[in-house]
Amino acid sequence: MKGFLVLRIVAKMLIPYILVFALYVQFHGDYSPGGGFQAGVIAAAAIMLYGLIFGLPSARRLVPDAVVETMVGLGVLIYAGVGLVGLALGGNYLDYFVLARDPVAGQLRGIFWVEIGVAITVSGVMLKIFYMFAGRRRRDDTR
Amino acid sequence: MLRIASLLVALFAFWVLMSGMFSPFLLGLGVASVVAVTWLARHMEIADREGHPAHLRLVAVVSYWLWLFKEIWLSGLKVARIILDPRLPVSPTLVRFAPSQKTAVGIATHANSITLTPGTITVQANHQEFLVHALTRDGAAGVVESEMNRRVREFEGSDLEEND
Amino acid sequence: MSVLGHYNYWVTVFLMTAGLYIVIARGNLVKKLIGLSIFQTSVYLLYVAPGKVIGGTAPIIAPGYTLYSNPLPHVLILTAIVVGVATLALGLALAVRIHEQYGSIEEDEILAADREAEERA
Amino acid sequence: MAVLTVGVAVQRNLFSVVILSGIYSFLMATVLVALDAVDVGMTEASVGAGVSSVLLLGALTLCGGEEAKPLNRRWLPLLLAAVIVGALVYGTLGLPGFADPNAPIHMVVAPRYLERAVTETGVPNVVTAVLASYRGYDTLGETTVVFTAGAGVIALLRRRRRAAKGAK
Amino acid sequence: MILAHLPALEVVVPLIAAPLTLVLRRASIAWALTTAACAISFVVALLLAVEVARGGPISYAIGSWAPPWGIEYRVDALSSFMLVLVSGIATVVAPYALRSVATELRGGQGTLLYTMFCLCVAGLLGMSITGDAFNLFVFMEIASLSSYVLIALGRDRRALLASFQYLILGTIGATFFVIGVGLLFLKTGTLNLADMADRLHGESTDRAVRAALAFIVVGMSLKLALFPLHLWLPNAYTYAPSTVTALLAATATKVSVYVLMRFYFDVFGLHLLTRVLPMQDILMGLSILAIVTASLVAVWQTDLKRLFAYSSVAQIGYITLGIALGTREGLTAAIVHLFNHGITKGALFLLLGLVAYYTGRTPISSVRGLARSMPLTTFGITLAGLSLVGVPGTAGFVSKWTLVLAAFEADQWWLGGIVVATSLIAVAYVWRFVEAAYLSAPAVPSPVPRDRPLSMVVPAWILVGACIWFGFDTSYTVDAARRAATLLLEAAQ
Amino acid sequence: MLLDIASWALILLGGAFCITGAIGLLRMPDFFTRMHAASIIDTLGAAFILMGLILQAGFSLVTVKLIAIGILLFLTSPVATHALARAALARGVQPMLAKGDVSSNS
Amino acid sequence: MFAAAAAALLVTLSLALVRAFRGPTVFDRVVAANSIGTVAVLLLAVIGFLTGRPDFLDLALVYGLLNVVGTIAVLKFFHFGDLGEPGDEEGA
Repeated sequence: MKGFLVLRIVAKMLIPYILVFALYVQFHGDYSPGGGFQAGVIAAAAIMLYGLIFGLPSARRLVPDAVVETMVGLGVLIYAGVGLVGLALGGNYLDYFVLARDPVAGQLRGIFWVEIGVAITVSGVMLKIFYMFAGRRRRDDTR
Repeated sequence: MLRIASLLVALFAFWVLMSGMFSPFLLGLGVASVVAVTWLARHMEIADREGHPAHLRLVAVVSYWLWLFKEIWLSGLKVARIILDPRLPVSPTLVRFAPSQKTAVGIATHANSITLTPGTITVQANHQEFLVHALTRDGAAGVVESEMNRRVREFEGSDLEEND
Repeated sequence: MSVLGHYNYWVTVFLMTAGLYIVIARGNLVKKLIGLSIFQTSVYLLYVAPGKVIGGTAPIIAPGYTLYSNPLPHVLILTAIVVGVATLALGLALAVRIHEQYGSIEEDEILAADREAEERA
Repeated sequence: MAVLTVGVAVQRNLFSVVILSGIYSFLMATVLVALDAVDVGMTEASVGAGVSSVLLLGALTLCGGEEAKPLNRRWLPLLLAAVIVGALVYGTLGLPGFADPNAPIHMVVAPRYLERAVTETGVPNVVTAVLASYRGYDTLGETTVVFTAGAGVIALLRRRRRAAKGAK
Repeated sequence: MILAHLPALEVVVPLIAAPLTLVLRRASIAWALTTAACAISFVVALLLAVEVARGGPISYAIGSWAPPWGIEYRVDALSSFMLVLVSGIATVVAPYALRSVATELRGGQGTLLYTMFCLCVAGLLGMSITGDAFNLFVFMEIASLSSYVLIALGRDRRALLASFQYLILGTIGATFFVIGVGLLFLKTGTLNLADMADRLHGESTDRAVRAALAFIVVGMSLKLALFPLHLWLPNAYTYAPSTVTALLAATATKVSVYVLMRFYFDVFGLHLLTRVLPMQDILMGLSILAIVTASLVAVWQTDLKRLFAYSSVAQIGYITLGIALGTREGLTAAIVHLFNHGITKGALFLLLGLVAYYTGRTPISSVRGLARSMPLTTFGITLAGLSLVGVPGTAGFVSKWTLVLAAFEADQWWLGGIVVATSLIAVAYVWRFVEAAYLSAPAVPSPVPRDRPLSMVVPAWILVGACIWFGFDTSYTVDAARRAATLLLEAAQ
Repeated sequence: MLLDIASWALILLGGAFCITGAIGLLRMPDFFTRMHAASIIDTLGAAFILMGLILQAGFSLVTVKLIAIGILLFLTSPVATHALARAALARGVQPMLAKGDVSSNS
Repeated sequence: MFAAAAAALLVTLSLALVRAFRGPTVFDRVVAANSIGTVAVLLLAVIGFLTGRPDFLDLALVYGLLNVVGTIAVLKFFHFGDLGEPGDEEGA
């Protein structure tokens, strides 16, 4: 699809902005609609677009499989880890109040990290699934 | 290097415009995001002349867009009339012609502009040849050696070598 | 208690039925999955529609608004959507594998292939 | 939207079905936004229109095309569907009407979220507040579900590639 | 300090272990992690059980948000019982996986199997412990998604189809469940089970509530494979890897039963079940059908795994029969049978896995003359089979005996008769194994005993031992079950 | 006030163009001609509605976002159309042509 | 007045839907889908104003973006019958 001159150029122009937009959605989830999940999906969509246009191999070079797989696990670990930190600091599980001296600040901090965890896992999984599906050769049709 | 810097600036401007919030925390996040994305963009090799055409003159771009909008408006009216005409007077046509642009950005702009104008659609576009599908024969005639062609040629700038 | 006051539920009911019908009546595995996801989508409406308050606005607190719609169903449905897409992804992966193994994604063909294999064994 | 569903049911060409379901998803998202569920609408749009259609296409690439035939045993699913319609209609008649501000769901838990979310969590988007804090555990579960799906897809699809490599 | 947070740890430990196994990538590490996580959960579950027996129900507010607003974990007699069962079985099965997985799966799937194993256990534990309707759904999905994958990892290609069917039916079941919960939510405005129950009492004649009951019961029946909705189960159990079959057979359906009981008695209450809708009668009819037909079908099976899978459907019938009785004794019997059948089936499938380890497959023909080459394993299977039949001295006897007593107590003599009669059918299908293993000459040259991996033999025998042990010592099972049943009925009044 | 009227006019115009485009989408005889109709929605309809909304919003962040949407649409819709046309041609969808077919001027 | 715009958009939407159904070729459907995407974006913007909370335009942006990704995926699929390959072969 790289050969599609028009597509290639527009995609090149758009992708960085899509990524920034994804991060914007991520970090402004507190104030406007959006949050970790949506941001994860959008970021993954940007990479998918890249993969669609420049071919799966280049997408794989950009974000290697190993990284993606680590992301898949890492997000859940971050999320669950935030819970454990709350536990360690003397609160209940997933208690954000204890994360900072001021309870509200603690909540904010907790939500922030939790959303990051969600985003990492989601984008990791979406990308991984995309790689998995797009990367397979179709078996010869037996019909 | 300059290109990276300008991409950084552009992305950050985008962030600030989207966000509209200026707490240090969010701005900091913005800077971090932008840097990360730029780094990624470099790895994608999309921050080049094609992907981030910072060399174009802003004035030229804006004036081109204004002109293009006028074109869209005119041909839009034409197509609308055709649609609403009970006889549906279409005479679909395919034309081929060679564009006079040299840079990829120019080609893409030209192709996109043709497609944007209702009544004409670029089916294939490369340096040698455009294949355009037009709703009417008049429209087809208007595409070949058009003013659009000339204007895009002007605004893409000829002084830079194409390094595609 | 009027029937019209419940029209949001009718939509839900319709979608749900249609989705379920697709799942049961269609033999194509991918089609079944799509039906399944429609079936799940109907639930979104079941939850979200009653959360709307007339005159209310989206539950993002901002000065100048006092009446907000109910945020809780939204949260639940976010989770439900995620679950739905997860199921879809897994189901598709399975369908792909099935296609690789059997060369078909039609349920009856697959079952026939199995029967054949069993008879041969 | 209802029509669309019928379309999905009737279409035999799977690609068309995919496109129709993409449209369906867009419409659903719009409806959701109209119902004030902005976050949900955003998610549905991103999932339904973006990810699902790419996924479905990916799967179709690997599985291929047309659906064989319409199915035989038609009365059974219809019957089942009818039973469910009956049950649901029966049930929903007992529910409060559309957009009734006095419905129980607005009386019990939700007011507290709306009143105190900002002071308690500092987050004006109540959906985010509930999602990440009040019901944060659900979201952990949700993330885990995504993780499960991801790991599951890896588990299901990786083997063949390995095997193929080995074969070569 | 740690003691106060046991409920959270119970679920979170396997939950965290899952991504760790994925990130760390090595199968052996993954195995160790899984086993450790399961063991920790088991210890935690035991501690919780002690705590609950001493001090009554424990409520744990996750994120320190008070229950109706946040999500509550609620451990009472019944749920602690389930926790012990699930984590116990998981702890026994996990070590078994090490060798079994190595032979039954190809390539780098091992690690991911452990990931899924952890997730499945975490999901099941979460289902048992949570006191929040929607959280229950989420964990149910974790458990089911992971079990779909686990089943699909089976070597036979039919495993894929089985898994797919399970996925479809399971998702429909889960969606029904969500619809039911949604109706309840719309009616009560809360998701906390206890809160919901409080608000529902008094208006149990409401139509929405009745519909909710119907949806939840149907949904959960799909998950727990109640008779007409059991179609997914035999295939799934037959083609899944042995470890997986053992885990799922012993725990997954049981937890679904638990959820059904939870909603049935805690949320809806007896009034609705008996007076407003003929729910109990329907359930009883289906249970009897399940027992009779599934047992009969089991007799004609040619594959051992499938045979015992059908037997599972029948045994689930006994459990729901106990529920349908709706008396204290009936419930006690149901809960005891839940536990006993769990360990019995666990033992059976582990041993069958051992057989499969040597023979590759498990059609009945393959075990001809097995008594000679693998006397101990054969003996173990026979013991577990006896427990399935309900021979005195085994765990199965205890639960069936309680069930018969409950039937007599409820003046339903004929039910007792049915239980006894169907046990005879069970004798028939267990006999098919015994006949093949002991009385037939080995058709094929007896399989060469390879090494005897202790990691497989020991877990299997622990469960067989448990079958016998709980056949004599009824103090834990019956007493705990009776406590749980009493509590449930009190709530249901 | 004047601004209001202008913006209403623009929005209505946009709406009208959208409907026209949709009618065209229905009426046009073949695939390629339909694409022309669709492009009216994408360009004129979208542009006018967005401009109307911009006038309503005044000078604020909302405007910026509206402009962003506009740019996005203007960048992507021709690309999509172009790719679509090309894919269709590659897949053997023959465009219906008036008498004088492929004319290669220049 | 926003309502009028919304109504116009809804009419457009339903007309496009008809095309999505009838569309003899898949490409007709894609065109319809694409238009519906655009209309949905506009509709969202209008709804934002209609309910008096125009700050939710992010949503419309998300729609637009994903619409593109979706469409391109579809097209690539039809052009090459595969999503993964680089597709360099057609030097255009």
